[in-house]
Amino acid sequence: MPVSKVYETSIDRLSILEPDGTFDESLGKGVIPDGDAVKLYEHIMLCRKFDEIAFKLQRSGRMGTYPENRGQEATSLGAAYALESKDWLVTCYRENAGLFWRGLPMEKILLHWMGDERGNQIDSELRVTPLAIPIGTQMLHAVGLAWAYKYQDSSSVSCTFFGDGATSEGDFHEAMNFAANLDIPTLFFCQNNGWAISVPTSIQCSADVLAQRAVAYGMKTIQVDGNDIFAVVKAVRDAAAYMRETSKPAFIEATTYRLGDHTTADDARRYRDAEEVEEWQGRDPVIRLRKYLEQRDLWNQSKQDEMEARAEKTVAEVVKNAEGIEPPVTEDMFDSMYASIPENLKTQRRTLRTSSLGQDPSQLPVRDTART
Amino acid sequence: MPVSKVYETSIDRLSILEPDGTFDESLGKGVIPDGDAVKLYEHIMLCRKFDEIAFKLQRSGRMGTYPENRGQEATSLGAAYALESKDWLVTCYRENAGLFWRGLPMEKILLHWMGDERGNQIDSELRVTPLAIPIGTQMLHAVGLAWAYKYQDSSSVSCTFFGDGATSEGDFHEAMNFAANLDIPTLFFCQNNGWAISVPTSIQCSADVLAQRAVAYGMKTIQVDGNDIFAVVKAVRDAAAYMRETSKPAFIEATTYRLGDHTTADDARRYRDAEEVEEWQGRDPVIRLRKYLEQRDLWNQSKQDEMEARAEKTVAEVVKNAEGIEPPVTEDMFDSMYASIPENLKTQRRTLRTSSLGQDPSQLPVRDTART
Amino acid sequence: MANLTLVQAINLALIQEMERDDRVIILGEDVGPNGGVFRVTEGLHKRFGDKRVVDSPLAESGIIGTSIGLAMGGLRPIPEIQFEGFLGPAYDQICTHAARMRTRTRGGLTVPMTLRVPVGGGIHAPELHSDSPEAIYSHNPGLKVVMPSSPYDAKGLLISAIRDPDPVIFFEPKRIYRAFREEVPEDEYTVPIGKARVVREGSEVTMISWGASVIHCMNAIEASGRDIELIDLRTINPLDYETVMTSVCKTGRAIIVHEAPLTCGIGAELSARIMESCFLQLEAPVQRVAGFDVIMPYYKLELDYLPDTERIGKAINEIVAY
Amino acid sequence: MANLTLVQAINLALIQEMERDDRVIILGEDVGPNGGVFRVTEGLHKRFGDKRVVDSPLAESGIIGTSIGLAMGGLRPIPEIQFEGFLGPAYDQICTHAARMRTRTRGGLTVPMTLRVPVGGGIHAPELHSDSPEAIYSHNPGLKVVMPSSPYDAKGLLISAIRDPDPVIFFEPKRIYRAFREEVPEDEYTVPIGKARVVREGSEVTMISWGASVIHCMNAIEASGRDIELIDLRTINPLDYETVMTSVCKTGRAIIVHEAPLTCGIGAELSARIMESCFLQLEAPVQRVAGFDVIMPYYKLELDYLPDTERIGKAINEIVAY
Ligand SMILES: Cc1ncc(C[n+]2csc(CCOP(=O)(O)OP(=O)(O)O)c2C)c(N)n1
Ligand SMILES: Cc1ncc(C[n+]2csc(CCOP(=O)(O)OP(=O)(O)O)c2C)c(N)n1
Ligand SMILES: [Mg+2]
Ligand SMILES: [Mg+2]
Repeated sequence: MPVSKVYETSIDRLSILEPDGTFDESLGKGVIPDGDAVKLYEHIMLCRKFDEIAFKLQRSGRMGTYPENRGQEATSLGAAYALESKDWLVTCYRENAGLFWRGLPMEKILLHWMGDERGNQIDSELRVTPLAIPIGTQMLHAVGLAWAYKYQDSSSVSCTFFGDGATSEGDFHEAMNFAANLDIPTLFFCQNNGWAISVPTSIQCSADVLAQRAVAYGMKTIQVDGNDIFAVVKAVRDAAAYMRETSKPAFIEATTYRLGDHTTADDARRYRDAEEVEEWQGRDPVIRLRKYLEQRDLWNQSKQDEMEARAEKTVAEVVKNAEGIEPPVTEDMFDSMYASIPENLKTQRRTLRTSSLGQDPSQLPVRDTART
Repeated sequence: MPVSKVYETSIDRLSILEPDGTFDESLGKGVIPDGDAVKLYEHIMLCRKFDEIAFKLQRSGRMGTYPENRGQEATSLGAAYALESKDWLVTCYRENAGLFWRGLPMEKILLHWMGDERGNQIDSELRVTPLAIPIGTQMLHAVGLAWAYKYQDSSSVSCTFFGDGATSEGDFHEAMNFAANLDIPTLFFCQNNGWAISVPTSIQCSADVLAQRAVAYGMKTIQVDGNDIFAVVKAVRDAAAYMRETSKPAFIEATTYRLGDHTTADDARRYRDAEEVEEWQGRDPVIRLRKYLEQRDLWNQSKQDEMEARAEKTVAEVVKNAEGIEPPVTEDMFDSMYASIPENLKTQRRTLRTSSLGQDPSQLPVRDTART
Repeated sequence: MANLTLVQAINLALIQEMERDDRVIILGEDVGPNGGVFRVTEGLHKRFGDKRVVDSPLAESGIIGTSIGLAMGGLRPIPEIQFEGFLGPAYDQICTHAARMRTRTRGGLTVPMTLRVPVGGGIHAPELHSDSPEAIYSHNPGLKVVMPSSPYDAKGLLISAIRDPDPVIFFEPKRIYRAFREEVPEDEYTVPIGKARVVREGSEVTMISWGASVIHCMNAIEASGRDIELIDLRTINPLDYETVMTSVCKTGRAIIVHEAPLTCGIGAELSARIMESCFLQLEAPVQRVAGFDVIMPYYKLELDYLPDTERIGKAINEIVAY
Repeated sequence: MANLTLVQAINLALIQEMERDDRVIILGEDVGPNGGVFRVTEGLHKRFGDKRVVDSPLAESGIIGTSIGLAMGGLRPIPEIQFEGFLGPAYDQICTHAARMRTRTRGGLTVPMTLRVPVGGGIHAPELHSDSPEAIYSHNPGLKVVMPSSPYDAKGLLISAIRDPDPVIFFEPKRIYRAFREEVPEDEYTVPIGKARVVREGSEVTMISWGASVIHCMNAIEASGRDIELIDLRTINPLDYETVMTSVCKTGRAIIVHEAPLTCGIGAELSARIMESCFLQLEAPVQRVAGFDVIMPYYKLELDYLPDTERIGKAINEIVAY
């Protein structure tokens, strides 16, 4: 057989709830019960309020850089909803919706962006890792985590979130490859929002679909409409079932869009067209979800008003908590480096205010043995 | 379209000359003219002799670690033959056959493994890079090189060689991705020899074929029988034509086998079965090539004897040259770091024999300004 | 002459070198239409086009690895890494290949690349946007490491770096990107790599610093009212020991100021060498005012971490009182 | 007691810790059936099986990155990187995550991993198989860095490292993997991290070293016929300054010996701190006998590069003559 086909594959795209509210009953039935659909909708609206207030905090100088989540909420939320509390969420920095759903106190995220490590001091029972600043690096931790649980015969899996840009990093490849070859049940959840700051996805991946990345590892893969929470939930649920059964990883490309700037330090008008943004505004996950709920009489304007008032209050409280925390003390930077502080650091810590370099020779014990 | 197919692909495998000498005329005709086929055969036999002698040099303490090439020669040789002299060869360390074909003086390789940087001091006209010790790192250089030539409107392409193990490194992914997305004509030539030292390919890649790696980048890809020099030449020639026309990269997975240990520091019997080795001995590229030549009356035993004697002599000469070179002097380590030596290194260099740390204070000019 | 910020001076140097030499190309994340996250490459994409100002995939090792290939292929690449905290993924390509290629090939292949990286703390940035890794790239042999502290030096040093036949890491102290302006000649000029600058002369103490800290040193010196000589290294590797030693042997006292952690920082090397060269002249131990040996804290504590006028002032008091 | 090489002592420590604690797992390239390229993990795969001794894909960042996750998930991973020259690809995961996770999360997540890496020159290995990067991982805060110079210490330190709640880089000087044997207790014992060892006492000079160089120091001291105190750091970070300073303040003279390049090596930090702490006691400048500030040469020149008995002897002569 001089020329023979040694491999064949194809990739599907899943969508259930279209931007105009059309709902595919055959695929979508039972994916999200009505009561949960309402809760998820309310949750996204709460995250929007959080975004709005966080943005204002930054603009008024009360917080550092902040990355708006607006437009992408259905991805991490759908995943967090579909997974179980025993599963690890290993996030990047645009997954507030999923983290809050899991139970992360909202002020943690504010504290993080307020330049306070206590924002990352998370109850480990929550099984979430802190926001990951260095792009692409956290997926390997997700693989290690799932591996550790597999080793301990737990059925926990991990789910790691990352952007289209992150798929260009070497660590992404190594994480995918480790998981595939060592049979680690990690769900790789790519939020393809079309941009990595100012760089379009075509520069990160010139393949037809980002989901092709998974083919390199023989990994189960699918593309979903990431602004369709039903599709996201179904895809994640299917993947999780597959992972728990086979102990193998899976990949999901969720197509979505960030409606805001990359972060508050960015001005997206410099590199993308208003028409593009407008087009995606029409595909906003909350618009269609609200249509879905209203069509089923699960939602109306008065509920909306009430909920918005509630969200406003909740977020105001969160801000109060975050801003009300006592400032950290200088010594904090020494106190969490190791389980116990080594001697030389103790000296620096003790003398940091009394000596220029935090290691006043006169405080070293050996001084006593001076010969001259 | 709630579930739609968004991507489809398949991968071919090419072979022309089977282990038993069967030759596919329709594909193979004209791929290698008779005269060249003889030369290529002779070249592989020369490389075998080189391998044998290098191995003995190591065993007798006259050279450091050496990686035998035996069994894999058709891959790099086929590629070097199919490419043009204006194309860059960016190799790993098991591509003697291709490098020698390009014109690299054979003693360079010996010098390298004799622990002498002059083994890497290569006439840049040859357009080959030095052996790459850190696995997976050289492919990015190949992309940069091809990019530089494209920038300068040259039709040169680059071809980079690497093993199955190397495809696990992050740099491999980044190189593939850069080339695919920025349209850089680099040929990624993977020599899948089944092992990375003691680790089988299944741990590097659990996909059906390694050629799937390329699907992640939407890159042209094919699998070839790497012990079939006709298939290699055809695949590389096709890829080169495609690259020159489109300025896009391509990927070739060549399945092959190293018949020897990983290096002289390795003992492959610790991790692989004798049967496996035996099986692959039957697929040796030279056995089938010799069959091919003999079937066409291009080769016979007396030519073989004559050639072997010639090879013996050539390699003996090479060893003499490599061993005859004057030893490097200590100062050499200072002299090639920068285009011109900075002051502080000049001091170290000058005083390396007179002072313990190569920077005798008494030789520093400032000593003269002593105040006490 | 124009009154420019550091960012503008660098931008001007890039434009002039790109006009002068079409082997010069820029690549990195967001360096294209967006002009870089600090706007250092602002306008360059428009001016020089897609071919010469290239938005790359988000992959630092890829940026440096391909730059090495570009350089070996005859170009003069200027890769940008967006923040020093993201040099990590490129560490291997920088130290294993860029730094070693000339030595490895005994001059056969060379890597004339200029790696631009914003560096240092003080701008209330997120995690991994405030470190100072210059010692790492000075301990690894084979690189040149430069850090300007003023617009004038920035332009002149960058031009030298781009023309240098070897790999240069050009660290840009982001804290002073726009902190002040300075008269910068519009014509091209170079500031030599490997030469420190005596910022002010003095007889009592020699203070040595580089990058954004130089300004804090200046302030502390002025506040102290003492006659202190201030040296701005400008180049960290190769280091201009002659200027340093001449000064310290004259003053007999030295203070080194840097943002990076104390342990094995450039201050350690300077201190050791000063002792080696000026032992008999030293009136007091060399003082180091540096970052503590801890992880660079998130921004609420960053000013507690960074050497400031107060800590430098303390060092002055301590050393003259010794 | 058994008479063991360094390799055997490490192997024994691994076996004992794996038997004691089933959270301990080993991963890396060729650590499985092949027993590692230096045979340090020989027999472990057979003994503990696939689940606990894992051949990984050929990807250093992946090895460390997944180890971090394994550690955060409650295990005690012992990743192996095959040679120190291949730490580069893992640099980012080591310094950006392993070193920072506890600080970042204020103790919420921790990384109790022990990263084993053969280190140093002298075995006629190919390029990138002979470097000494301990200063790099000591300048980066948040790690512990250990390097034994004897089988006894190797076993005891490794056990401490594995039980340590924080990430430890355990550098194994490959030159002495099998250079000599030593009595090593078969029972478990620990050698504390952070404590130097006074190898021999002396009054004239303090010599400080670690890893394979300790033996050259010993030889040079014996050849010199002088009364020299030799300190083996054993732990490089956190460094046991008390032992060092007590000795140097006593002898008034110090020589530091290491393989890594001079500039910003551990010798620089030690030298600077000795001056800071023992200024008035110093009779001569602290001497450093180190690698030159050049790329580690290929093996024909490696002995010219590495500090040896002769160069150390010269330093002794210089310092006592000062
Ligand atoms: C290793 C690394 N390189 C560069 C950056 C700077 N940076 C922050 S976000 C970003 C773009 C990320 O794009 P993507 O992965 O698509 O995520 P998105 O923000 O679009 O969700 C870049 C380049 C970083 N944080 N880490
Ligand atoms: C970055 C790096 N990691 C580890 C090694 C050690 N090492 C040398 S060769 C090798 C296996 C390479 O396997 P493969 O890529 O399949 O090439 P092959 O030798 O089979 O041709 C390893 C792990 C190295 N040289 N570089
Ligand atoms: Mg994105
Ligand atoms: Mg292989």
